[in-house]
Amino acid sequence: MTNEEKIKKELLERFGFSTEQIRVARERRVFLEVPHEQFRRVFEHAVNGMDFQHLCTITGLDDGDTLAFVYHLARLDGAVLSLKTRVPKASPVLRTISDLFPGGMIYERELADLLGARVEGLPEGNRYPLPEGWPDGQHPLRKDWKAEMLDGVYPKEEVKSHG
Amino acid sequence: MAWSLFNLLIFPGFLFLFVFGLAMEFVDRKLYARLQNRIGPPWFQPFADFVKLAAKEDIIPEEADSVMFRLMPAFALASVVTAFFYIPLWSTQSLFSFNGDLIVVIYLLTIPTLTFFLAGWHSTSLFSMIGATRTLTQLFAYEVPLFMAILAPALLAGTWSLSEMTVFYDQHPAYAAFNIIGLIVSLIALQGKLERVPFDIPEAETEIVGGTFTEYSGRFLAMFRIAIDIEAVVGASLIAAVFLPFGLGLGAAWGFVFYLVKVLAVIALLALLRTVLARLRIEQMVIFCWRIVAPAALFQLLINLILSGVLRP
Amino acid sequence: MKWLQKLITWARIKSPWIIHFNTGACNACDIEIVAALTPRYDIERFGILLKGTPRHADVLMCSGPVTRQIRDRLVRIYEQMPEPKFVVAVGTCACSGGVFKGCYNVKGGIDAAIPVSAYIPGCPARPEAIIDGVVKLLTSLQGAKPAPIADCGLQNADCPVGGQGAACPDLSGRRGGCSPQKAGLE
Amino acid sequence: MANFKIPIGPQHPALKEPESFTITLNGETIIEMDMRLGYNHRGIEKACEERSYIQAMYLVERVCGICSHSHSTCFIQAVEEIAGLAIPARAQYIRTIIAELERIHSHLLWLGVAGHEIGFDTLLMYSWRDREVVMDTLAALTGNRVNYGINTIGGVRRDISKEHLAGLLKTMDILEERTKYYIEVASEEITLIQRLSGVGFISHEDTVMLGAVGPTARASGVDRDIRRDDPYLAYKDIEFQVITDTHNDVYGRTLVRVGELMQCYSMIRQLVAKIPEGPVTVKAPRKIPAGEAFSRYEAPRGEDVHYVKANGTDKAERVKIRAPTLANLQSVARMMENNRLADVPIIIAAIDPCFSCTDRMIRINDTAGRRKETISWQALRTHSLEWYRKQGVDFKDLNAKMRQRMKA
Amino acid sequence: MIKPGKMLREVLTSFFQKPATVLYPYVKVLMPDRFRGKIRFLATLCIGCKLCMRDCPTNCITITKVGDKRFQAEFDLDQCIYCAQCVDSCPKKALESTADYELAQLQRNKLKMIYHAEPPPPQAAAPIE
Ligand code: SF4
Ligand code: SF4
Ligand code: SF4
Ligand code: SF4
Ligand code: SF4
Ligand code: SF4
Ligand code: SF4
Ligand code: SF4
Repeated sequence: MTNEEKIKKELLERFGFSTEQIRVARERRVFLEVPHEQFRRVFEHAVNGMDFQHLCTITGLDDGDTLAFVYHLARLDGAVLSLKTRVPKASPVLRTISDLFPGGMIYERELADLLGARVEGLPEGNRYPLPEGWPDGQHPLRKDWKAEMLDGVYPKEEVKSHG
Repeated sequence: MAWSLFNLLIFPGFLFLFVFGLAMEFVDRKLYARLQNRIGPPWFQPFADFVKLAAKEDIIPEEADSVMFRLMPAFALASVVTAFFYIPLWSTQSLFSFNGDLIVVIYLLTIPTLTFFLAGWHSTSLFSMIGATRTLTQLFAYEVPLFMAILAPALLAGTWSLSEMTVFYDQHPAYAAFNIIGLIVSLIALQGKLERVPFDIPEAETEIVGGTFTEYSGRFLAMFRIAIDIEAVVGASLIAAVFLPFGLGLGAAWGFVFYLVKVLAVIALLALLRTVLARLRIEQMVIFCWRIVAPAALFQLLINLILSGVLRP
Repeated sequence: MKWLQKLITWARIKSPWIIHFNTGACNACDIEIVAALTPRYDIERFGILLKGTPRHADVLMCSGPVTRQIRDRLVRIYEQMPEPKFVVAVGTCACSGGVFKGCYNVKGGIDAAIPVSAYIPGCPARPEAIIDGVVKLLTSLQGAKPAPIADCGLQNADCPVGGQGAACPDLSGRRGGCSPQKAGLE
Repeated sequence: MANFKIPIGPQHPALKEPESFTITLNGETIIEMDMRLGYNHRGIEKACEERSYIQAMYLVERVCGICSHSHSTCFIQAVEEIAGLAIPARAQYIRTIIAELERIHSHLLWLGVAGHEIGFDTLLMYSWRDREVVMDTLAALTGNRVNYGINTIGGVRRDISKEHLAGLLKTMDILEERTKYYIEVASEEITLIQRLSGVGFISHEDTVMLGAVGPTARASGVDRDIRRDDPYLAYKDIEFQVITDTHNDVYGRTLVRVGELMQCYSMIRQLVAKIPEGPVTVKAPRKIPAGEAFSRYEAPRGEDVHYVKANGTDKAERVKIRAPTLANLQSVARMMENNRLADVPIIIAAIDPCFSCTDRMIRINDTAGRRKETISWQALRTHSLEWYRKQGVDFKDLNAKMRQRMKA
Repeated sequence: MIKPGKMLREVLTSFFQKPATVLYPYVKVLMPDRFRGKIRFLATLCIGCKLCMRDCPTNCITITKVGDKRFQAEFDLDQCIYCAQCVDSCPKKALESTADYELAQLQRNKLKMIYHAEPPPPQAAAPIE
């Protein structure tokens, strides 16, 4: 049995997912969609039980009515497990994973800035990557956001122009 | 009167020093470039830099102490030029001399460093201030070894006058060989005084921008730069006079040639030093000075003490 | 005092100290600027030194599109530089915003914030192109046309520049009998 | 004793991309570091959604000019995976050759920058002089020194001729000799070693925990390399070693990088020997079918990650880019603690933030901090730290642990 | 052996070597064959399909029809990233890369290149003032 199938099997058996939820895209690439309630449990198991010790990044997606978050976890043998979970766009609340991956903080800040996710339990800190003074409620990676929405709002006071 | 005015202003005074300083800066930069396998600046570069800076707008930062800010470059320049007059160059005679002028020269050479410190401190910019404190820290580290290294030959010669020292060594050239450790120590200390790699810690631009001179621009910066150039020449001349007292009795023309060669050699050595070494950290520099350089200088002092007892009963 | 003015202009042309500022570039232009300082291109030949503080600099070399966040800084650095000062936009991004034009956090080229004296397109601008741009800027400062090639000691066939019909830039400062060797190698 | 804060950036000699660090100092010793990122944020991810794949490819290439091939290849791999394109082997080899050449140029660049940060400009001059050889090769193969533009969806745009391959081998010989010399310098020049060893220490556990990648991680004994673990391009076909080191400091990072250089030369030799004949492109559709792909790539600075989601049009639905430096920056704060101001540039540069080559630091803070301590204190402190370390008590660890405990 | 001045021999040798510096701008530097410089437009070959415009990552080409089968091209050199994608995209080889990289100008408007459709000769290139 290949590695990917082992991963698939373990997840299927342990959490009783349907086969459609798990997709083995190719060698070493497994995609899994998890309901938000179950997410933390699966995530913890993947990290502690299945040895996915490296968080590559977190991708945020705007799917229209929901925001999807994909956590890309990697293992030393090269396998990458992409855990996807969705939250409603109206109340995009996530729980932080920075207790497991302190390095993941920066990716969560990115989600907060670019997609407007509210990450609970994320320690205070500088925002990333948007500049200070960026208007609240403007999240560039949302599909309904247009650059024109910045006009006149940011930057607030223009320095006197030489040009 | 007219003659001494000529001496002061033209030769071997300010104008000569100015030209000579710029020339030596060129030698240093060109050598540095060539050692790094590139072409380097054209010969007039230091002069062009000077003129350009002198003609540029000078900005005095609002927070800075403007009097000190303006005064310091002039101070630095004046002190190094003065020091020069006490050093015998191409004969055993310097322009001015008295017993104890050696001490005065060393003190005069400390003043520029102090002005760098004050200049940095009074710019009240963060980086200048860090640069200023580093300048002072470093001063404490290399100044004592330098003192000891330069006093040792004087001890051997039994005089505190530079001119008399050169007379002594002219008569007993072999004695100069005893001072070799002192020569090395003072070369290292001079490198520190000039704040160049590996001791360019106060100006380390990757850490603290321009260090002490971060806020300086235009005329004042030009003055500082020329002061440093002249300091290099004066320091090299001092080392030449104290440690390499050769060819002084050959008359003015030959003496002058010898003098040029000696100063060039010192400058070239310093350039080589900064090519092959990396910058130290401030505390490494201090440790290096106290653990290695100072004991070496002390050792030299002891040798000369014993020698002077043995050779000049 | 005409000679003094001439001397000062000469000095300015011979000693342009630069400061480099990245306004949001992709680094390629920046490394090409650094490459121009290293032995292969060695712009110290023209008296160019890289300085860390705007107070010491004459030329502000900008690379990259101006992001919204960096714009204030750019203006501030420009203001910190003493007169006379020049701005060189290195790379397509710095000229117009280039490939990033239209990105939401990008304001456009350098001239969206401060006046620019020379534009050097290229993505990234090669070190040669950077030298070319700087030389063009400096020659323009002379006001007059470059010195006539007639007083060069070289003959047609010997002059690497004149032979191609271009004006001699005379940046080496040597007059009469110059040659590629003399132009810097000796 | 008053602590004072020193702002570094957004323009700083050790930073190429503008980022701002605020460093709290006690004397010359760093107490704490605070980061402010995003000055360079241009909004590339959003722009990728608004451009066709071919346009986005050039845009992605310009995420970073130093590892341009990494980003564009990583992106294109994802796109090609979604489209189900089988890339000709020759194209894969060419991409691999360019990738390794890029690594050589990047590591040589880093070596010079590291030299510059510690005031050793001669090293900068020499390594950059030798780097020009690689740049010439890259320019000859691809047409440009940086931002090569060799990739296209479905293969590569330019083939490599026989003469090019022969030239490559010669270049490798020259570079190998030079690199051996640099290894000698790195292991023998005392001022260099003094400035590098013991600086920017980060433990193995912290490295894993903070998710550092690439040479930064490998210098702390984390044996992770995408080229071996998750092979892509032609890395399956060639043999190489993953260089690791256990110095855990800047010196270790230097050794890893020069070690990798030597590996690059042997890899390129193998690639040149094995490169198959054949076409270099397959026809690619303009519209990419719906799907998603996650692509990893070992850039010179570490793991580069792209996630692409396609929706059947000629524009991507979402492109997510995670550059290696972002992963590494988070360990910088840990590395800084208890080092000295003089070490800030080299520590930042040691993760090779690809913003490390140029020289620009701008004073942005006008508030003055007064400090009173004297040299004796400084020397004393250094001395005592040294002394305790010899006695087996390491304050570096202690302080870090204390702070962690306080945070918890 | 750890010692100071490890590079001493190297620097002394290079002192006696020829500098590694190229003499640009006094001596022109030749670009490699594949170099991608300024793009040249061969008006006679263009069929006006505008594939180049579609693929250009910076939208810096404008092809306009000025008459029957006659096209004019406008390039914003200050925006072109010299990727030569347009050259690859053009089905008729009406575009080509040149080795021209010395494009610096003191005014930005001089960076707009217009290749006129008329008169027909291939290098009808002239920057407008
Ligand atoms: S012009 Fe090109 S190379 Fe230069 S910064 Fe912009 S994208 Fe990068
Ligand atoms: S090369 Fe020199 S001498 Fe010849 S024309 Fe130019 S400036 Fe005059
Ligand atoms: S070769 Fe040079 S010097 Fe001779 S005519 Fe031509 S430009 Fe003048
Ligand atoms: S500098 Fe060069 S181009 Fe000018 S005259 Fe001299 S040799 Fe000719
Ligand atoms: S962070 Fe570094 S590696 Fe990443 S894109 Fe920027 S320069 Fe390139
Ligand atoms: S060349 Fe092809 S794509 Fe272009 S206009 Fe003609 S038919 Fe359409
Ligand atoms: S070279 Fe690239 S940027 Fe320039 S016109 Fe062609 S496609 Fe556009
Ligand atoms: S792709 Fe070629 S033929 Fe088509 S419009 Fe452009 S230049 Fe003309």
